[in-house]
Amino acid sequence: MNLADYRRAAGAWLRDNAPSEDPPEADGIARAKDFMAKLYDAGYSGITWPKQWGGQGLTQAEERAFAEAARDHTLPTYVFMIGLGMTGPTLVDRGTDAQRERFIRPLLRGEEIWCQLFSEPGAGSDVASLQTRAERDGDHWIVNGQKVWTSVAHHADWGLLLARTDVDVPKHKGLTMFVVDMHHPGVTVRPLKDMSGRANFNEIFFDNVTVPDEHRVGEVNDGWSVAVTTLLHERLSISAGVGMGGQKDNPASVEALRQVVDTGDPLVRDELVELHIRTRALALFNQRLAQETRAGIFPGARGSAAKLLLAELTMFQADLATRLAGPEAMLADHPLARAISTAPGMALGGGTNEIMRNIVGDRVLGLPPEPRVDKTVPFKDLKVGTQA
Amino acid sequence: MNLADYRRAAGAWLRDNAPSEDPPEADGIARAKDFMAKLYDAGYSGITWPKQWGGQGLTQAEERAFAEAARDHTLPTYVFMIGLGMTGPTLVDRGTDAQRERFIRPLLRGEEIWCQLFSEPGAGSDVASLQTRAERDGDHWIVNGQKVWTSVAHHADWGLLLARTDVDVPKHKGLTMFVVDMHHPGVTVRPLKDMSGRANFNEIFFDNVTVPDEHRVGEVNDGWSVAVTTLLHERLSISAGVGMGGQKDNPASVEALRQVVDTGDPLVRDELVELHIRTRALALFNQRLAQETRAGIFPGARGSAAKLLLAELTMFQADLATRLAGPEAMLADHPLARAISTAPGMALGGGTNEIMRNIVGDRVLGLPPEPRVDKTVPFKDLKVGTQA
Amino acid sequence: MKLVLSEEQRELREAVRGFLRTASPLPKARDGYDPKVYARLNGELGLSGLIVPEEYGGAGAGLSELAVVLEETGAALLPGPFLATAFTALALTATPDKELLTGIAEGRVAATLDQGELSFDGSAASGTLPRVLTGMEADVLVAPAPSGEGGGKVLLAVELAGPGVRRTALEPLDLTRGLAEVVLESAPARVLGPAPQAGVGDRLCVALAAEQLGVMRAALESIVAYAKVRVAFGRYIGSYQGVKHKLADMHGKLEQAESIVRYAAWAADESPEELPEAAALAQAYVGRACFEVARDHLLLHGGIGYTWEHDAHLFYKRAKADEVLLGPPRIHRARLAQLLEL
Amino acid sequence: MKLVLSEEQRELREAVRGFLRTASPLPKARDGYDPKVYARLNGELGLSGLIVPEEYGGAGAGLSELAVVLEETGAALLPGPFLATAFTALALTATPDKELLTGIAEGRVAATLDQGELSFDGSAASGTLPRVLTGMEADVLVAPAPSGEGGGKVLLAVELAGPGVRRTALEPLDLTRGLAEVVLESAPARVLGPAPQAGVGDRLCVALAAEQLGVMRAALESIVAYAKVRVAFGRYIGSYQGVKHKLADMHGKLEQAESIVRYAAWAADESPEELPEAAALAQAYVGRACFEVARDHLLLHGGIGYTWEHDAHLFYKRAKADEVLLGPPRIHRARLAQLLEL
Repeated sequence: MNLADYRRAAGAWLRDNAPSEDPPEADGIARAKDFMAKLYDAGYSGITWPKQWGGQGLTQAEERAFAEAARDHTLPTYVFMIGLGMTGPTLVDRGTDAQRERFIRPLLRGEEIWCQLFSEPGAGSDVASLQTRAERDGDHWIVNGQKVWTSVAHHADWGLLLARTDVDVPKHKGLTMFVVDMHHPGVTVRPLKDMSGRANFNEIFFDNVTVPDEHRVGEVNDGWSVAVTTLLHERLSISAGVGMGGQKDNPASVEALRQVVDTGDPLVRDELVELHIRTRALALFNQRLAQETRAGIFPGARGSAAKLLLAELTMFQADLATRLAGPEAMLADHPLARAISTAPGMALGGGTNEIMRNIVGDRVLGLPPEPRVDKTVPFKDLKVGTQA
Repeated sequence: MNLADYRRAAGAWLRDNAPSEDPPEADGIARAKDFMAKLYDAGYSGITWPKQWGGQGLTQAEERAFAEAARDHTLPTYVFMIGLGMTGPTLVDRGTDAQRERFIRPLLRGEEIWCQLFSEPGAGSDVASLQTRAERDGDHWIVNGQKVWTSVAHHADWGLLLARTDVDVPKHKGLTMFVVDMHHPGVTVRPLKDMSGRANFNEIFFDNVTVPDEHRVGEVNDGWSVAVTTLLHERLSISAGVGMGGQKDNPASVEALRQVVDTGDPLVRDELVELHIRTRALALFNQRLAQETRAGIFPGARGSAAKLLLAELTMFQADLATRLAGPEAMLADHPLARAISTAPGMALGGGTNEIMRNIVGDRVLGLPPEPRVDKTVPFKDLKVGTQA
Repeated sequence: MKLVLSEEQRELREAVRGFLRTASPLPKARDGYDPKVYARLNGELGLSGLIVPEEYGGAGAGLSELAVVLEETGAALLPGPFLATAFTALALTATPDKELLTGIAEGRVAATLDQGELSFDGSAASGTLPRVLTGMEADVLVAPAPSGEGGGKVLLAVELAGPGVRRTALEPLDLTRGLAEVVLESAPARVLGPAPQAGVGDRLCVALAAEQLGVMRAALESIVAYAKVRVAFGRYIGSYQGVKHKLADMHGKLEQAESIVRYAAWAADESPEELPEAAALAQAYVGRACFEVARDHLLLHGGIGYTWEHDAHLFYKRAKADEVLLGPPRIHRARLAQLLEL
Repeated sequence: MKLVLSEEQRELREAVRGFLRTASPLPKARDGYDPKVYARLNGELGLSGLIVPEEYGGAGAGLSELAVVLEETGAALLPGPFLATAFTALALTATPDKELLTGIAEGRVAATLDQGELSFDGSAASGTLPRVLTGMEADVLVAPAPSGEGGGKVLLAVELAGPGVRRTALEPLDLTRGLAEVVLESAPARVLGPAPQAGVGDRLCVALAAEQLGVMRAALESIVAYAKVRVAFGRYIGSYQGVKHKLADMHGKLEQAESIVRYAAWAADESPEELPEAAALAQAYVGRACFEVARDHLLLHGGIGYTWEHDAHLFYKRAKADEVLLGPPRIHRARLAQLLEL
């Protein structure tokens, strides 16, 4: 089947099968699982994943064709994103055959939901300084500690867990990766409200949670290299998504604001012009990155520049919009009050603006690295987290 | 004499003696020297300096009273500023009695002009990494090397020179301070044009220049502590001067711009409002620092915040003004073209914006220092200047 | 011009700061208005009467002193009707009313001032005010109404607990200060006097700027403290120039904001002809600077600053709510353009 | 929409870049216009004819190709009449003139376009044009004059070496590109045709933005290279976040500027209805970004960047001169407001 036919077929399938509207929250998960099963059975889940483990074994070209067809629909795949974008690809790359056999197909069919367990209260940008311990006990490991910023954990069946297995070596060298059963006794998931008042992520507590050694991913103390694989997949899926949402439903977009502000005032008009300029500049940059990707030029760390710019634009426009709106924005349920309450999220999820600038400086511009004080010290002697 | 009388007397003397206009460049130095001699003989040069060495032995109060009276005049004291503000106070603090006896009175009387010889092409912000060598030869030192950014050096009789006397110790520990005769054979002064095309400073080359050991200031290899004294005086005289000049003769001030731009355009008006806001904000901050100083609250490193803000304001307003002016600003002799050509000078003289931010962060906010890689390495093994 | 606090003003600041540190720490500010704290503020410290003239039982202090207090209540994000009552007292300096001023001075009456115009039939007022500052907490509402004679306006006082008043608590962006919709249907109202022509709006601008100065100072202190204890990649984050230079820039904004607030408060007390420009400058500069500092203080906290549990969003939201409290910020810039005769 | 260079466009870029690297390195750019370099540019690379239609001996390429070339001449700060001649050729796409276009295509004629209006008596033109781009270097001036009929305008061509022309070299802010005052007193002039109504101004905006893209790219490359070799306090300055984060922000501006230039050039060639907005966007964004990058590149060089000998001020001044070349930058923002029907 040629690409155009593939796209047409995908479009037709989606027209027949994609849900016409968001399901009510209550039975969202069940319906999302139903849809994923249909998607899988139709051959559109795991398009580029190896056939052997349940994928379709096709190329990026088919995946892109499907993504283009899917752009006209809102697919209920949110809870599967961590599995499909990060933990699944990590298992394909680094898991054992037994692990692939056990986990990939249920993941692609939406039977099992995944979360990722890396960040901790004391280890955000600096993930490798994490403190959750996994101690060997025969053919099992005993996990104790706390993770945070975990999306969809309250629905998750499995989690990809990075834990410390040796404190006597430098921080990157004493980590190991595991698959942990989220239904295991001792795993506590606590929703964590963000500053807008919504519970968009979770804290996870591990209290003597047992993990069989066969659920270890990669070698003991080689977890950092596995994590780098996961983070690479994370960055790819973020940078692919950057700018995707666009300004359509944004109450702080030029289009939305022009309906509600006084454009008879030249100063207000000029503020909207400034917002238009910045919005167009970033949208065109994202389109150029997408065109380059299609032409085989891989954006790499330049995606971090786009993510940084999106974080700045998101804040700039919510701030500008609330100033234009004036006192009305003082009410929590005003759309622009919600916009200003969620605007920092774009900067704080997926790496702070400072981390993005480091990445652009180091990897795009090739600037010399910051001198590192944390790469040679045994972890137990290293300063981490928050301390005087 | 009480302070009001002192001020009145100073005002009267200045009305009778201050030159009514700038002298022509050609005989500027001679006339400046004449004026300094009169100023000294009238008791208004070195007001707070010790009586023993030729000063008046009075307090900051009298100095301030004189400065206030002098505000109505433009005194031709520019070429003496380095001597009066930096090198003279350093000799008072750290020189030998013989040095004070020899140098202070002629400096205060304007008979001898001073320059300061610290910065080098490879050592700007990081002065202590300088490479000019002084090697001992009996009771003399032989100086070889190059200095740069030296104001008034082409008129100077004496220079305060910081040179390296030991390369086997860390960089701050192998420096010594000297007084060098600027008329000595082997001293070459080459004017250095700034980006506006004016020769406002010089490069100085030392080719086997002899300095007698009695012209050493402070102990051998203790030059850094002497330099810190000089730099402290420099910072004080800069921060005292910050905001002093004001916006009176600035072609990019709100007052000047409102005469030449189209204030019928609301967007232009709003640009002028923005400039007014920033100008007033900084002017009031400077006035508050001055009031605090009068009340005995020493501004310390907060002066660096004022200097940083002035550098940013200077650039902001020249940039804004040229945008408002449009194509006229493309001609070099347009006042705003000159403003944009000199605007970077405020950021680059007396410490870059980055250095100012470090000072504010470290000394005002008490933030932890950057890890230093240059404090323990012997100078000869240290990376300095420009290299791959 | 006086830009440095006097000895007495410094003592006032220490007293208020010390009181709020124990009486209203941040975790408590989240829980909203505590009438007991408010009563002590007015009782022990006599703050509600600070700017009430002595003839009405107040301390007769100036806006310079009020600014010192508002900076501290701002830094503490103190919930409750203090700012609204101070706004009302400022309005009453032009339209003095013995009953109300005495009640405010004695701490018996919490008031709120609204710019929304009511209708008035000579004894009762009607109208809908959509966002009354601390409208649930205040006892008395002061708002303008047409005087019925020659197009002038009067100031009315309405007992909010009285008949004909329907109040609905609104969910505010700023958790630490309430808003209410107030609907009056023939609510008994009393004429206080002619509505002030000018100057009151300027005083509100200065008072609010003082609160904003406190908000930005506390936000900066919070992130500076965090930058000294939070470690990433083996170093305190405050040692990274990426953080340090931002904090230095925030400090520069704070220095300038404080200078402007001192100047504008001095102008209100001592140099009325400078007040309009100083007041517009105060809102135009300080309002913006306060939000920028609060925004960057939140962002520099990293992920923890995005959580509901952390206090960073309290400062951020107060800063944003304050920025728009007296209208879209561009009105202050437009006023400056007009005053500068540009 | 095409935002990525084609194979042919990349080859064109490499050819121009390679040529300029040896023929017009920066130390040479300081010395001003070199007719030999200009002749080779037109001869060996055929650049003056790039956008001239094939029927007049040109290559008939589009603005997308011209943008590729202007980015390189901008990066090299190439002195001389290349941009002015390209502006003229763009104007002549709407008012084609065989003699002039052929001369430009063959590299025989350097031209300059001015918006200042001349008076015209049917055979000779008079008037004073205060700032003509490369007015000393150009052979032919093209400028509008009233047509005498119905208030329309015509485009005139005047031989600048001919009678009735007085040219005075001016000292430009931007050392690398000349300006001249041109005074015409009954200088023989030829009518090229009606002055173009629309679209030409937009094309000039896009062409200039392409040059600005080159200026900002070269400025960023220069400071990035310096940050990798300059040491302060024992470390390369590029390792300090204070420098690194600024450079990262500058890179973001460059990426966005390039995207806008590609888009606007594509719109000029392929989607005329998008051109007006794209052209105004190009000047509004790229003009500003170019100066900001050139400014920060100069400041980050430290003291050395403030000297006459260093090249930093050449980029800084070109960026500023380019920013105002087509008028005060606010006109582009005003145009956007109008086009967006705000």
